[in-house]
Amino acid sequence: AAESIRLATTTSTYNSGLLGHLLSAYGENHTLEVQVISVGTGKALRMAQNGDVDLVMTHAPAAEAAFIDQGFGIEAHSVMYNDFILVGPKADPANVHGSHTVIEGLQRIAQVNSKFISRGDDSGTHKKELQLWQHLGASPTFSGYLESGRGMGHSLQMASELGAYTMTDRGTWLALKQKLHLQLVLESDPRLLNPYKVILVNPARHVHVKVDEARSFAQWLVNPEGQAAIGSFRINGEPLFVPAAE
Amino acid sequence: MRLELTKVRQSFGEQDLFVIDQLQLISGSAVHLHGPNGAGKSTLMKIMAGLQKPTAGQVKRIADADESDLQQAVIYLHQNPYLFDTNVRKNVEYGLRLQGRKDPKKVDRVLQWAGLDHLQQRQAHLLSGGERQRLALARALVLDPALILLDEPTSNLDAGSLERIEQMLKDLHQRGTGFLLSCHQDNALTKLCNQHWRLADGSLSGVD
Amino acid sequence: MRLELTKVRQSFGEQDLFVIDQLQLISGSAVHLHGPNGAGKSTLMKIMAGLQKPTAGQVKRIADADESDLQQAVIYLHQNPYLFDTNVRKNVEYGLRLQGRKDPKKVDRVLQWAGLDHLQQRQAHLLSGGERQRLALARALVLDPALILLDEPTSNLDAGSLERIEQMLKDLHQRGTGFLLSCHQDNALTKLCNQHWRLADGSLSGVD
Amino acid sequence: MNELWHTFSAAITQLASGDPMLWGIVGVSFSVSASALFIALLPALSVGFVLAYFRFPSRWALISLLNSLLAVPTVVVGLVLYMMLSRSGPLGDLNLLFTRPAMIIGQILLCFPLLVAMSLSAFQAADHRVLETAKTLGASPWQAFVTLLFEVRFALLAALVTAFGRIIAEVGSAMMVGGNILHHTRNITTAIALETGKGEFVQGVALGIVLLTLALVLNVSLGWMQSHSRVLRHGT
Amino acid sequence: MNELWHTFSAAITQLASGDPMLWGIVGVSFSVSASALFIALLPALSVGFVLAYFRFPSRWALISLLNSLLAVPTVVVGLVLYMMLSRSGPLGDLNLLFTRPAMIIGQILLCFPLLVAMSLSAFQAADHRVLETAKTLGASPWQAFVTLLFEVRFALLAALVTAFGRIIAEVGSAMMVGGNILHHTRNITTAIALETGKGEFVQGVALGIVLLTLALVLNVSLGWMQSHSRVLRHGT
Ligand SMILES: Nc1ncnc2c1ncn2[C@@H]1O[C@H](COP(=O)(O)OP(=O)(O)OP(=O)(O)O)[C@@H](O)[C@H]1O
Ligand SMILES: Nc1ncnc2c1ncn2[C@@H]1O[C@H](COP(=O)(O)OP(=O)(O)OP(=O)(O)O)[C@@H](O)[C@H]1O
Ligand SMILES: [Mg+2]
Ligand SMILES: [Mg+2]
Repeated sequence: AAESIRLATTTSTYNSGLLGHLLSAYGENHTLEVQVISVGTGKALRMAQNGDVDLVMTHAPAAEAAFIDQGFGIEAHSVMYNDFILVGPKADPANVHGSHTVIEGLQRIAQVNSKFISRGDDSGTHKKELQLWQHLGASPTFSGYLESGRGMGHSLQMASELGAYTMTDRGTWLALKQKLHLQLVLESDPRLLNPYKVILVNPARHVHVKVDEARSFAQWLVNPEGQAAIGSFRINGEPLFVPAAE
Repeated sequence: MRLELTKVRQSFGEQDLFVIDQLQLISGSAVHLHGPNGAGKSTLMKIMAGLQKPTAGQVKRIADADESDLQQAVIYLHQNPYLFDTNVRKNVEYGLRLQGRKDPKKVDRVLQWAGLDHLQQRQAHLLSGGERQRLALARALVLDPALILLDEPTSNLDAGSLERIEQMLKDLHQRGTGFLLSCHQDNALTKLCNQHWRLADGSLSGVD
Repeated sequence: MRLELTKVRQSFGEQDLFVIDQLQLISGSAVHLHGPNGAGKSTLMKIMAGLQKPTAGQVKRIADADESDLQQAVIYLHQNPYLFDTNVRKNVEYGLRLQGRKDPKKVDRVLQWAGLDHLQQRQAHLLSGGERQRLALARALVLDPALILLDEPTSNLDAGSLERIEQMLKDLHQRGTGFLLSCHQDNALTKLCNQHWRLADGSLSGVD
Repeated sequence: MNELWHTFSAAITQLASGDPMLWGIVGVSFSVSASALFIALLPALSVGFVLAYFRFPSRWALISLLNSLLAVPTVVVGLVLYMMLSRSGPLGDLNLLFTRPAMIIGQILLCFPLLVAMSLSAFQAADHRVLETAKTLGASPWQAFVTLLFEVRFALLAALVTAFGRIIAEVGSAMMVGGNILHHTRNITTAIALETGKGEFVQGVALGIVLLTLALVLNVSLGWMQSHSRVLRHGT
Repeated sequence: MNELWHTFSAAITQLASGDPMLWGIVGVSFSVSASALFIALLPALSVGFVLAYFRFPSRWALISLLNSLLAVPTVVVGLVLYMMLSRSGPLGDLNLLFTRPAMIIGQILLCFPLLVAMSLSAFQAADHRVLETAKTLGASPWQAFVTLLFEVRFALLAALVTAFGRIIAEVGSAMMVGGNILHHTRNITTAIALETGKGEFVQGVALGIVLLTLALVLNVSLGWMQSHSRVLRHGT
């Protein structure tokens, strides 16, 4: 069989279909097989730390920085970004639609004690959401605030079932929105940007990792070919990720 | 009370085991049922006790006017009795408990009758062959049944036990219980009987 | 071959069931073992057959020089025999199969001996009480054991079966098999015996 | 090896510190699974009994179906129940989704076929004379059934333990219809799923140890009863 | 109701279209679970036998432990195995993580205690005379064991079916040590987890139906054998 490497990545990139799209583009000119393990950001980094994968692609800037500082990862590169949005019940009881910033929107939700589903799973999305609440002073304590402890797809379904607001990445929203009784209530705040990085596992820590192969795949991602593939990925005609290699 | 069988036929697959046109068993009677191995004695007794449906025919219990429910019981004793997985005394109490009674005096008396009083607390599955037989009998007799069908009850008994059981059956018989006894050898018990039925080659003879 | 028991004691908890100083059983002998219910006959036979360890003491098998392995077998027949959950013929074949043999002619002969040839294909659990006994016996005899310990083998047998088994045992005896028979009643089988042991009150008498 | 050892000792330390949230989660697990087992028990035993003692045309088809249901992943059972209870589902008006009663229903569905299968096999292994003896001594059908239950009690105990193990350890259905909502429907297994998803293996192992310990306490008491209530005798 | 019905019919349609990738996934599930069951079977039966027939001091402690292991979630079993097999774990050099052998090991760990518990209960329910009869007719210890297996075969079959159900339906360990890698370690249950996470209920239900159907085929054949090999007689 051809050489293979293992990539741990978040559910948002895999479940949306982006990785399938990228790998088929990559496979046209390369024989290297990329085996994808899709888990939460925390677990992906943990697997990389243990040396069980060769590279990761995640979206949690603080955790990524710590990972590299501790010497587990090398050669971090920005690959792309997408953005987060707020969605909620069609009636929009908190009138989030009328707010100008995401902070204001969250404030309205807390004020009328609407239901809000937090993922509560330490994912990139969850960390981002907590950061935003910090702008309102403390962590949210209103009784409508529910921690689902689940992935984005399930949290969206729960919000739909319970008539709650939630914050989601755009990709999952686009993939699921037809099945949900929800609408987009807020977008396009610069605070809602969501950057993805690719990082190689440090071969000094784990001699067995296939660092050369991993690097060649990471290079492809940040080179024009890969960037073009990212840009051309669409769900229902809408682009999901914006190529952002520096 | 009276047990009545009409046009009873038992068959397995194509083969008839036996056909019996008419048969009565009344409380107070004492019958010895014999016949070769495999003739169908056990099967017939179970049909009479209502534990098994015959292939065809009817089994009826007809109560006398002045009888209580209890005295209408028809009890079948297995050839190899099954003992409940508990101690000896609880096995004897079983039937009484079902009726919500306990009657410790009677249980004591029956245990003594059966010569099991010193084994009351022993787990039933530890008993010897003869002790098992006696326990099964005691468990039935404590209920004062109207009719009792004993399937080779003497097969594992020593001379002493046999005498004991003879005495138990005599007592019961005097009080009006009827019994049907299947047994290959002639012994003290079969001598108590005033009717001798023979089941062989698919039919019953000796019925008066 | 010879079976030798030395200073064997069996007790349950505090109580001794029996104590036997010395005991021999040789192939070719014919022993009747009797004694009251619960005396320990079954227990003793199982100890002799090596199925149970006594509380204290030794059980030895001493083979004659010219004997094959097979002829050293000591088989115990349960008071209520356990039949394997398959048909009659397979039950008889069981011991032979264990040795990798089949010997259909011998199986045929033994089935005929036991009067079970017409029931060969019947599932064993469907048999009547007497048929079960005969099958258990046939299953043991097909192995030509050196010694066979029969725990009340006649308890469920009709006169015809009894005769049949008498004949079977006679045949075996002539060919040198020894047997020990526990039995409460005197009958044709016990008459074959030339020794009569009595187990009662914890000790064995009548041993020569 | 260090890593493994470290995780274990950290888990033990965490448990020893005694965390009220943790014990709340444990409470949810036990109340849900015990309720489910309690509700499913008698109906399941009755069905097992009927399948063991009555012959009817579709009998073995039914047995096969029940056995097959054991191979359906818990998440699929949860998924189907989710679609029933969802707002757009036929039972949406009951408003049960993401509540404990929904979790209980899910676990009933999961332990029912297992209890039936295991009790069926216990009843089949039972001596055919049990029911006859009970009946002839005057037992009503119900009393005869209870007698049979008593006679096969050790096998039934094993069934109970296995069923309890299945539902207390299952995550698919609890996650799907319970939703893992903190303070409401988060139980041990959904919490473990969450923590290991975060890469927090310590928490996962800690909760696993809780489950193992509690199961041990339960089993040791049962096992003690069982082993002390039986004296052996060789058959005669 | 419409929603539910729609999902089911869509699932059936999808199955009918016959997707090679789908059948590859089914193949992974079956080969992994069948291998695990096959490897665990004999050792588990032997342990069950020893626990049923030999008395030794720690016997019931051992039984309790085995029963308790049934209550440990599959994901915890998977987690511990992951830490063993991880590059930083003690067995990292074997390079087994995220391969099918790792999944097989995980499922062996899962079905072993179940097989022991169920075979133990089958052996305990067996007649005490079975072994004595076998021995006295000349069976070696091994032959006597095989005879006993034959006598309790229906209970063992039930154990087998239950154990197979447990491991083919489990997702925690397969996900953890298999990694759900397409074409390599993605099996039915990890695929279902993936699809329901995407909100693709149709796929989840379709795979659930596959599992149910395959289990049905297996069970119907077993059930047919079983029901046709037994004639009933009332006890005498
Ligand atoms: N379900 C069944 N299918 C086929 N044959 C059966 C079935 N049940 C019983 N038999 C057969 O019916 C016959 C009669 O059995 P039964 O136990 O009534 O005999 P019995 O007269 O009591 O004999 P014994 O004196 O040996 O106890 C036996 O040959 C038995 O094998
Ligand atoms: N494990 C045990 N614990 C306590 N008592 C036991 C145990 N096993 C057997 N016994 C008792 O030992 C006694 C002898 O039993 P055994 O079966 O050997 O008697 P037996 O002489 O064959 O009687 P029978 O003629 O009635 O068959 C019985 O009273 C029985 O209850
Ligand atoms: Mg009979
Ligand atoms: Mg005896």
